[in-house]
Amino acid sequence: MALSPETRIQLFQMQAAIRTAEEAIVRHYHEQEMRCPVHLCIGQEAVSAGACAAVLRSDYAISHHRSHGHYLGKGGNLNAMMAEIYGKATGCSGGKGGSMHLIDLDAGFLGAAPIVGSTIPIGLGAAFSAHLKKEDRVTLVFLGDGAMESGVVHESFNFAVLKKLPVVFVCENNLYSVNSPMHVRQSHVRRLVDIATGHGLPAADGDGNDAEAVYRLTKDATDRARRGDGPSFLEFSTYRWREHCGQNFDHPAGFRDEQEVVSWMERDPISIHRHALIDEKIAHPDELDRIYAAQEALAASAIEFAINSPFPDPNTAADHIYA
Amino acid sequence: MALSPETRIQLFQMQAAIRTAEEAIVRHYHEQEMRCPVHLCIGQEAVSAGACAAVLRSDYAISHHRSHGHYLGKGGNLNAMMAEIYGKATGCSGGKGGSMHLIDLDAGFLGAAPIVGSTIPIGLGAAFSAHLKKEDRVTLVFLGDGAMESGVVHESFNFAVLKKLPVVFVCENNLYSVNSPMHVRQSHVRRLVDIATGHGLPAADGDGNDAEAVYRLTKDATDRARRGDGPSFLEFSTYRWREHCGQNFDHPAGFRDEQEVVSWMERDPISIHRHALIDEKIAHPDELDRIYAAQEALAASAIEFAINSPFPDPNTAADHIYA
Amino acid sequence: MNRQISYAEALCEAQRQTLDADDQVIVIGLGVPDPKGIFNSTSGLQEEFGPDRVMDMPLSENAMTGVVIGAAMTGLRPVMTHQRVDFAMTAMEQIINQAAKWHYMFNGQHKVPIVVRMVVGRGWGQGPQHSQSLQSLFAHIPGLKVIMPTSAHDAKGMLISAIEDDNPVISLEHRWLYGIKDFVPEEPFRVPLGKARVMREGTDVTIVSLSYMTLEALSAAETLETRGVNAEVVDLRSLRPLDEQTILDSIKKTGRLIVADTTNKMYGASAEIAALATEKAFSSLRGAPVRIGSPEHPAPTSPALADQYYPRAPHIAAAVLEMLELPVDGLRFDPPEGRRLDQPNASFTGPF
Amino acid sequence: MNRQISYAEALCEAQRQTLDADDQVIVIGLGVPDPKGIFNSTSGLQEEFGPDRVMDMPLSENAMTGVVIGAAMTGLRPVMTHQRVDFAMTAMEQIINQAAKWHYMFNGQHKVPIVVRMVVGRGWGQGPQHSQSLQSLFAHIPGLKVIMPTSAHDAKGMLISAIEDDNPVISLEHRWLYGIKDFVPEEPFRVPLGKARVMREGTDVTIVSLSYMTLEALSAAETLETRGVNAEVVDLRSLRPLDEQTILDSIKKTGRLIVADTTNKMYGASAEIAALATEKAFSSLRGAPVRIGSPEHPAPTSPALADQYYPRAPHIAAAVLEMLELPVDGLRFDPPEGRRLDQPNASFTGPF
Ligand SMILES: Cc1ncc(C[n+]2csc(CCOP(=O)(O)OP(=O)(O)O)c2C)c(N)n1
Ligand SMILES: Cc1ncc(C[n+]2csc(CCOP(=O)(O)OP(=O)(O)O)c2C)c(N)n1
Ligand SMILES: [Mg+2]
Ligand SMILES: [Mg+2]
Repeated sequence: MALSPETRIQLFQMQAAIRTAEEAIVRHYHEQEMRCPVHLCIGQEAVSAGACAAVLRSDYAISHHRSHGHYLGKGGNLNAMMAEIYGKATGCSGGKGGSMHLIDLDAGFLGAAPIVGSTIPIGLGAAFSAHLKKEDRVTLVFLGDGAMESGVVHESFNFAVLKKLPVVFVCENNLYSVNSPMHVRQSHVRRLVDIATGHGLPAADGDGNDAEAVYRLTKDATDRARRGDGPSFLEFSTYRWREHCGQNFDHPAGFRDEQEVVSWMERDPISIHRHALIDEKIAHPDELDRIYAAQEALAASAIEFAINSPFPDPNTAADHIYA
Repeated sequence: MALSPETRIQLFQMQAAIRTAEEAIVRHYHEQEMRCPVHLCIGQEAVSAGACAAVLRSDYAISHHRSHGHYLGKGGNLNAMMAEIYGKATGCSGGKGGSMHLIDLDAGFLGAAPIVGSTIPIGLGAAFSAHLKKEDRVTLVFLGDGAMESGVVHESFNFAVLKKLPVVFVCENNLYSVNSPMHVRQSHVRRLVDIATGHGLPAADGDGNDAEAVYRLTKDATDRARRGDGPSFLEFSTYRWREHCGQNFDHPAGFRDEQEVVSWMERDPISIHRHALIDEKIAHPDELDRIYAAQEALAASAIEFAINSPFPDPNTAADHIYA
Repeated sequence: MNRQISYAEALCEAQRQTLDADDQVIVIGLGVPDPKGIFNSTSGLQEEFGPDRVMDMPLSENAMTGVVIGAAMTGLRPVMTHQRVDFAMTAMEQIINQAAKWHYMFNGQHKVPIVVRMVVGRGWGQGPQHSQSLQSLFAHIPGLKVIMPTSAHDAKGMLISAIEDDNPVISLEHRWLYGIKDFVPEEPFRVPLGKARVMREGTDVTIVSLSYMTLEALSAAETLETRGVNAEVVDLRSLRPLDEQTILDSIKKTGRLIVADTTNKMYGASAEIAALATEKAFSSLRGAPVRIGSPEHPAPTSPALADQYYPRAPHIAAAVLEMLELPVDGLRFDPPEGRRLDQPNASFTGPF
Repeated sequence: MNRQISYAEALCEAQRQTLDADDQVIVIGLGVPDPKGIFNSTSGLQEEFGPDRVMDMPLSENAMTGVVIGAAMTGLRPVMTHQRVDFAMTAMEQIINQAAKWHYMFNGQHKVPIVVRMVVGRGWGQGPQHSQSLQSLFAHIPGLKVIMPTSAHDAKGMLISAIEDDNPVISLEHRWLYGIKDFVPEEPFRVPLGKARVMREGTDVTIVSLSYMTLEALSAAETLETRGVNAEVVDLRSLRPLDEQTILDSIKKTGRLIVADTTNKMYGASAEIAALATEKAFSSLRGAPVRIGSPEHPAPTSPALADQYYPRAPHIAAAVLEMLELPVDGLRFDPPEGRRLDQPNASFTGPF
């Protein structure tokens, strides 16, 4: 499937949007005004950009603790995200949630929650309701390699296959669960795609640092779902550059092998994509630089928006306990 | 692997022991003196007999709600089982447990508990401790097709493979979970062995109504475990004749298709095995009849033992809350 | 209005009428279409509404709870059933962390209109893992509503309210209630969640009871009447929201409180009722509130052990008499003729 | 005996010494060998005892709880850690139905000597799913022991007791305690489970407090002292077994009870303490017991909302003054200079 130049440039733009937003958080986090844990996805932008570009705004997506990229990829409001991280009234959850609870229902981003594995069946439930209501709507469920160890993923795969639900499980395998490498958690004889196929769930894997590859695999999977052919599982290998939670690099502190980190940083999804667009003459370097700079400006202005927004009134803390 | 005549006759004897014990329960259950739920395994005896014959008394086994066969197969005390079902002080759990909580530590039968799926990791824990302590000890974990839907089985498979634990998961696929047939619970494109292999867990399936086939597959698996080659998964297809819980047949009440029930009853594991032993001149029909009759007598005397045993003193109800 | 139906029939009727009234209602759970249909409380629903609206499910309580949460957030109104509250322990993460919190933590943007029915109970050798009454685990969690209807009338009216409610509602149903009949209107009606019910007026002592224990309390009240003691029986019905007013009003009238729960006392629901009473009606209390519950150990299986485990009407009556410093002799602790203590009635013959 | 170490170091030392003394002890949990080692409470243990005795695990809390139960029944003494109690909700089935019951339901034939450490806490934007204090869910279950050590001294002594105990022990540790130092003997020692500790003697009011709230209670007691009120502070330490005697003795002395829990009140641990007091010391009470806890909704994330969520020393002091009908003015509700309310101390800078 050949991608149109517009789509390819959009993929670049979205990756830049995610990267610049995350980098803006990095720059400001030490100020201690974003007073909640943040799980940055720098290095993994291609998955968010590629997968979300393959679906419609009316489709659903759901995520976990590391959700900034998925939220933005799906079209979530940048200002509302930053304001949420700053705990402001203008935040997408009015300050009640913070970085781990992003939501933008207008963009079909159903939400995010940090108990690993738990949003998988909830996303599946959205697909189930679309299926029962015969809506033309696909759900993307984002998960990590760590979540593949949770029992609920297995239960969810079975139900998705049983009911042929319009859902695509998008697994970002970044080799770590917090600071625990794969080999202390999963046997090397176990491949993530095999677990899916064991359940009768069609599965494929791809390069998670190649937004276009992600896009193509996700498009195939969502096309199948829309045709009524049921769920799929996609595994994308990628890598998180920064520490699990927070704004720092962790290899200087000895948490990960420096060589490993460096080798993945050399495979920066954004510069790889940039070079491809330039080499294939899809875009001029200046155009890409302009796009990047524009996203940088948006990120900066989102920070400003957040900082200038009011805190929620303490008296609203007890609002919305019950509907 | 050729089985010795002694082993083959032992397999017959054990199946007879299980069948006659269950039939004795059937005969007496309506008297309303066994005041606890019973999940009979009539029709499935070959799995219990075959799998348990392949391990040593010092090996472990653990089971679930339908555990009578596993308990007896592993060498559990028949009188103590019946007394437990009658709620007597001489029961294997002193009356505290009932049919769903059989135990015989002398026989390596670690216990049984009826929350489906939950004993799987507990059995795995026993294998883990044998592994850490470098004991030569294999654990059999019995589970049903329904348990394969629970998340905990997937988590357990991963850990078993990760640590190469000496455990054999013995799955009896009897096509039903209570009254729910497979197709409302699992997709037909999902095979139980594939789920196991998806986890990197060596798997095989076999005829669960053929005790010798069960024995051979389990022997292979336990040999591998003893060699340090890790866990295995075995699926045996078989069928439960009676209702899920209780002593009646359920097809007359329309719970299952009469034809399906009848066709499985025609494949009675005990009479198949009996005919094989006779045809291959391993045993004379009279000898087998004597064996069967002897088991019948033991079952009857176990019932008598149970009936004649005293109830536990009500004042002991609060014993053993804490160790 | 003088039609009597059983608790199970009342629950079934509530589901039938809400399924009928609202396309978004679905009913799901292990064994829901089973011919025995969750103690007959879902019988016939699949035949009537089809397998897309009334369905069985895989033995995956955890994921399936997530599935109904996600379905509820996107427009459906799922009613999920667990045949035992014990099984629902596998789904605590979804219930406590997710269902209870998505409305609040997203600042009201999501609603989670699910009902999770769970069976509690006792008797007939259910033993340690099939007869727990874990209501206090749910009642502690803000964001959940937790109910325990006692009568067939309330079972219907509260289940309709629960299904129509936009919040996650946990409904705990006692197995010994399913066969008990009551006057239940045929047309749909609502009993509000969060309201206790004065089942019997009295002036000498307030007995706040939960679920099946309300029947024991009423029977105790009759015994007490013969001894000149006038007991008020308040059926709690809802644990969260809690109807403080009805409880406090009653205590202010009687000055004495007994709380009868279906399970052990420590850190249980009965502690909350007792604490509430002393916190907010201390000056009305003429003596220490007393809790009645099972001992602090798991339920044993053998009837020889389990018979003593569950307090019954005579125990409640005895507690009241003691509280009033009246003689406690001559109470009848034996079961009625032809019945044993591990059956709700003589026609109950197990096996579950 | 005048060595001061932190709560985290004390926990680590308890594990080191039990690992050393008994080959059957193992330590397992997500991130146990992580350089940050569960808020430094497991740092260095893997290096010292090797990966067969101190280990990470898959993100499979439910199965891994079963695994440690099975391992414990067959001779090991596993210590398992969850970085948040919220995560342990996935393992409730194993904890409530299995760990708590195997000893009892098999008539004493199995022992389940496991310790499950769980982190509770507050602050710094942890929000609704990372800062719950769910102790009452465990404390309700017979068969479990449930502890909440407050001081570094007790953290060490109680963890050693817990590891040596033949029963499943749930230990809830408050995140804000890890850095706090106390005098802790170097040699192994035991603090018995099931004993409360009078942290401060007083005559006017009894404050029973849980975990971190004990520090707030002690600080409130100091404030109260300046106003002539003499508060006794009882650190509960163990929820099950519950040290009724110490609590009742104190109430009998003071006639007044305040219970300060780390979480919401309804159906919480504070209800049990209040109910116990009225049930067993009614005649000693000079006024209604009062519970102090967070409001009945999930913890919001923004400091603007969360700052009001957690009661602190001034709130406890105010409650005492009100109870004694003394003027409640002039209490200092602001945090100390250089600190915000979502940090335990100025050096705490997140992110968790
Ligand atoms: C049930 C549960 N257990 C543990 C945690 C702690 N935790 C938070 S994120 C995380 C790592 C998850 O790894 P993965 O799914 O690969 O996502 P990644 O962080 O790599 O994006 C863990 C263990 C949690 N949030 N929930
Ligand atoms: C977690 C849980 N959910 C539901 C049940 C109710 N239940 C008891 S046995 C059973 C069927 C299990 O089927 P399977 O594992 O195939 O075993 P079988 O009864 O066929 O031997 C079910 C659903 C339970 N005991 N535990
Ligand atoms: Mg990862
Ligand atoms: Mg089955």
